[in-house]
Amino acid sequence: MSGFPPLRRIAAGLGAVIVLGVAFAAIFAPLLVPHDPFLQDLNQRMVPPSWMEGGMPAHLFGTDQLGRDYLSRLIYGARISMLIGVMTVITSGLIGITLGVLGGFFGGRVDDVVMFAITCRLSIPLILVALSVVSLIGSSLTVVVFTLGLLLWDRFAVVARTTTMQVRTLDYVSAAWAAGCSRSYILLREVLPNIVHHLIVVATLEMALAILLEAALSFLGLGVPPPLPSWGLMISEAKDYMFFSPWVIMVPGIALFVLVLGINFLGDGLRDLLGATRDA
Amino acid sequence: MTAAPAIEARDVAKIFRQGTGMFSAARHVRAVDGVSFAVPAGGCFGIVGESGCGKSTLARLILGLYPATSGDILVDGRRLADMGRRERARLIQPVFQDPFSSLNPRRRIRDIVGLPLAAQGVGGAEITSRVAAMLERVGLSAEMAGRLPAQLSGGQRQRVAIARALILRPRIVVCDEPTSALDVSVQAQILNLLAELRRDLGLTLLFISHNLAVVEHICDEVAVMYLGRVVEHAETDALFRAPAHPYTRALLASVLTPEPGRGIPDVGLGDTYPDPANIPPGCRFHPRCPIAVDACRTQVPQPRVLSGRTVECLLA
Amino acid sequence: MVTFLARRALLALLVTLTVLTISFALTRLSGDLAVSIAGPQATAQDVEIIRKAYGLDRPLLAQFFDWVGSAASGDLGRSYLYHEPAAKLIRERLPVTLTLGLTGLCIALLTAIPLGILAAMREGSLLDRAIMLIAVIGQAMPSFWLGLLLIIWVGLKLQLLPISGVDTWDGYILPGIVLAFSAIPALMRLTRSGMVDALASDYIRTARAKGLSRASIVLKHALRNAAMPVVAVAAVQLGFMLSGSIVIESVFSLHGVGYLGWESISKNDFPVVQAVVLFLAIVYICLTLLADLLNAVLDPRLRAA
Amino acid sequence: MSETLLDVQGLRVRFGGGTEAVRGVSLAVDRGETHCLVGESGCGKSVSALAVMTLLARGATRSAERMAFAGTDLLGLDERGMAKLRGNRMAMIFQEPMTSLNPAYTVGSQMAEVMRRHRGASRRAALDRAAALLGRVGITAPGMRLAQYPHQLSGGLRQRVMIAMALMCDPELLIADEPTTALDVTVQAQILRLLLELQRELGLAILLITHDLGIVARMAHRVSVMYAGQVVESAPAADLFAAPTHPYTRGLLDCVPAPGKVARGAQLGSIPGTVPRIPLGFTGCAFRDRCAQAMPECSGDIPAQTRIPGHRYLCRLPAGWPRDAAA
Repeated sequence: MSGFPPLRRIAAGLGAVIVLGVAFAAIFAPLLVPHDPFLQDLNQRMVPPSWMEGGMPAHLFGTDQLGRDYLSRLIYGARISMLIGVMTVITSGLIGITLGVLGGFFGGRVDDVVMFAITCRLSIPLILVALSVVSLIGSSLTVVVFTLGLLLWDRFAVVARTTTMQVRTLDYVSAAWAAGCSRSYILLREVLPNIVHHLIVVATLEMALAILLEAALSFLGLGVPPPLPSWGLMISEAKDYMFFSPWVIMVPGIALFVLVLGINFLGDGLRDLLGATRDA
Repeated sequence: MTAAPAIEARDVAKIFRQGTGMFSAARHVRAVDGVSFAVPAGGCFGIVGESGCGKSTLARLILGLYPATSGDILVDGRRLADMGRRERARLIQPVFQDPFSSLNPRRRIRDIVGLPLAAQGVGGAEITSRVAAMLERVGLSAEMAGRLPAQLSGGQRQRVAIARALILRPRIVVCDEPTSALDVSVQAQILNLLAELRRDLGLTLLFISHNLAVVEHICDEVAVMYLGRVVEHAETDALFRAPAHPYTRALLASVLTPEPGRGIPDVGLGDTYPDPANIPPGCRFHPRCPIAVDACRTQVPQPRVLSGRTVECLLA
Repeated sequence: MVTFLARRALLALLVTLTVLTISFALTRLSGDLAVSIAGPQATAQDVEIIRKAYGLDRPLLAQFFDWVGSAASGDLGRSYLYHEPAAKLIRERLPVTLTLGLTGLCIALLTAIPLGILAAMREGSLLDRAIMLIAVIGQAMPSFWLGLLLIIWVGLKLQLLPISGVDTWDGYILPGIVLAFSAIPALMRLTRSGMVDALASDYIRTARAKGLSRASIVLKHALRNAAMPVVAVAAVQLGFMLSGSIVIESVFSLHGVGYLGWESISKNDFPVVQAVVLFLAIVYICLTLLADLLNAVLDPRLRAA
Repeated sequence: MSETLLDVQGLRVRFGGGTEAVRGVSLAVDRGETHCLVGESGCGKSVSALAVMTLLARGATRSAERMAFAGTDLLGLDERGMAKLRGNRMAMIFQEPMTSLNPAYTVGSQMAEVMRRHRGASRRAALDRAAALLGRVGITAPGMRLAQYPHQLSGGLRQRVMIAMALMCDPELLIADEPTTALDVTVQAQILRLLLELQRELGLAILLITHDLGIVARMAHRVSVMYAGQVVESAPAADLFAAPTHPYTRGLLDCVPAPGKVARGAQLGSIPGTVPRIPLGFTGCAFRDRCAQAMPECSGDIPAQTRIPGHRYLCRLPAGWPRDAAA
């Protein structure tokens, strides 16, 4: 093997830097923000970013239609995106991996049920159902997290199921049965460690998807409720002004794009590093 | 001969339902179809046959990896099905064919070889010392213990698999094609090691292979399987000297010894191939048999004892 | 083959029933539906009247079986808002969504498959990496944001294409591109990995050993085998596109089925929400069935089952 | 001596990352003879064959002092020129009959396309020829088989189809890369017997690659034994088995359990250790770490010696070194 192609290594490193940077901003948001992200200043509405004409040094990325500092809102928005991403992956990972591993490991009727659950889940129109749930229960961060978590487990389940099925038939698992190991020992120590690298890659994909979906829900007005500064909501609130000041949608849009790109780069890097396959 | 045989199979059958589940058609595959034999303690029993004859399924049945559909497997006169997993593990251990898939790629050699001990609840320090001793016994240096399987060659991996099989000091080792994935030079090393260990530890070996030359070299008794049944069973010398079943004869004729100028023999089988999902009526070998008569198409041959051997053929 | 189809159809029916149950349960999540419908200004009497009028005072199970029964006969309920059958509303909006979805799929396939083949043939080259970079970027692009950007730059600044309204065919181009963008990465990666696997396979070596031309090796022998997973995923992607059109339709103010769903959700028009969910689920189920059929045509091994 | 059909001198194949899989292999195949290339996995025998056919995977580079087929210089041919020869005058069959046929097309269409490509034959004529050849390789009901897909055939039948397909354009040379390794022993015997018959009938030259010395003994006119990318011994089959000279060849022959040769339970001869990885710039004998006869000089240049005309080996030892010394 000629080692890892350098270009991909750079991309993976870049991805790691982006994700860690956003995570840092999310954790230490209160210490980093120059202004209160919720403080309205109606005298200073729609101030453009400081490098543009009419910009102010105090507001690096300008202010929004209510005069709130855009950079501060962006940093607090990172909290929401990261929180959504991480929590959704944990919830959906727990559901999907449990179902997939059980179906793949036990086969037979158990697997039939798991396959049926996956098929049903895939048949449900994702965004529409998420929107309905949020609209019916009432929009809050918790509701969005759990709605996405309860909907996005399908890929975890599919990948966990197929990889478990492959590993289950290998001779080292047979040897462990013959060695007198218990079922749970075999599942946890022989099977799971040999599929976990595939699942880590799925986790990055799902994290990116969850972040994009939250943004889309918030954009449609049924995600995170205002005045919380979700990036999707920022784009939605700003879109009436975008024809005259395009930067109002550029700033949060680029933030969203760069974060998701970073996660994808990181995922591709992990895939190469861990030797997982892409399409499962 | 008052002691019970080390392993005894009584009319063992295994039927797989392929494509079970509610959304696809089921198909019944009779992988093992009424097999009986007994292996005395300390013996080496060979099972030969071609792909699809059920020999690997039989190995897995004897290891307790599958439940038998019918029939009994007895170890030391006790039913395998009545034993707990720990007790079974102390009596029987496997060596599988593919040294690449038979070792967990994410665990160190120490943990792989020590796994049967850990499953018995043996403590860490004792595992370490017993693993080290066992690695040495199979011809590996103690420093191998810290390595991962990927750092070992095929022959070394198979030695690790043998060490794992022997660490509990089992009475019986089931070897399922233990050398067919190896090069000939390494195959000879492993066969020599198995023969030596068998002698020193008084093991009973069940040796499954498609390679007749290997079986002839290592086994005392041989059973020939065809489509899930034992069609001929005899002591090795008798079987190789005068095979009685036409299938055994074809198998023996197919062995290509390195003797130049002998040419390739005509084994006399046609171009039909056995399919365990579709077993022919009558004698299951008749579509390929060079000497089949009309009766073979309808009449199922019963096992017959003939001069120290058991044969299932109407014409034998 | 016949039993295979029958079993698939049975599965589809079971899935439909489950989705039916879920979409019914969904609308009862909020607690009192009558209160939601009546709105905040309504008095207790109003709510009571509404409850009677819509049959919400009957046991839940009875309501459910009523709904399933009428759904089975094609009656998906009446809109509270438009006072028209939900099925009629969907039928009216369907052409918009269908045109959009098919435009998106065509753009996606015409981009993804050639690029995927090209990347596979030059595996590891700079071209391959550039193409895969497009896939990663496409995956990271929030579709509503891309839509807004295209509206600003292509629609407004360059004035090349109309930005909203469906009067003419070119009104579908921008939303079609945005929709395609969401499907291109998956299709492209799949085409590439399928082609890479196929090109490395033993039968391609056989084809080369037979002295066949390069075109025949790539297009006849490799593509045919690489196409099977792509077909399956293309159908699934079309399903996702139809339900994903909700975002794009709202960005481009296209009054399709997705827009109808969004409108009904924000205005508590539950029969329509139920109907749209069910409709999209059935479309998806039909598409996967179709993909299975297509794959059986492409892969002789599946025909025997 | 009959005419040399394939003549390869000093063939080298290098993979990216600096490993050399084939290190100066020379071999010649005469018209109508079977030349067996024998060795253990990783010795470079398959790579040599693929290099001759110009079928190496991307990332492999090939060089040779000379490579000629029936007087045509193969080194000078471009891909298009090579494609004209492949499947036409030189054909190849592979180890894995299960995966070597395209699962998406019928047997008939895959066979016919060879003749349509090289001879411009009509579909009808190509299918007729395919049916005739299927009959020739011992397949009953060839007409039915033509319309079947590969997954409907067993391994043995598929390998017969592969052979028939290789014969579509009456090739002069057939390269068979472990053609029976994936098959059952009875089927192996049938396939090898078929190859012998076809050779006698059609005057085919066969380059047969195998790891099985039994097959070599029964099939070969001439044998080349490969180890770590080199031909360490090459001789007429009878002479090689009568007087194996390279320590590796002798060790290999001792390893093979043959009924009646070694007493049951007695030790088989074996070669210690495993095949080494050969780094670039390696000199000396690659077998020296496993060889009981190794001397310090074995790390220097190794002379190619001749035992009798036509029997060459790559070792310092004299031709008649005593066998018992190995113990």
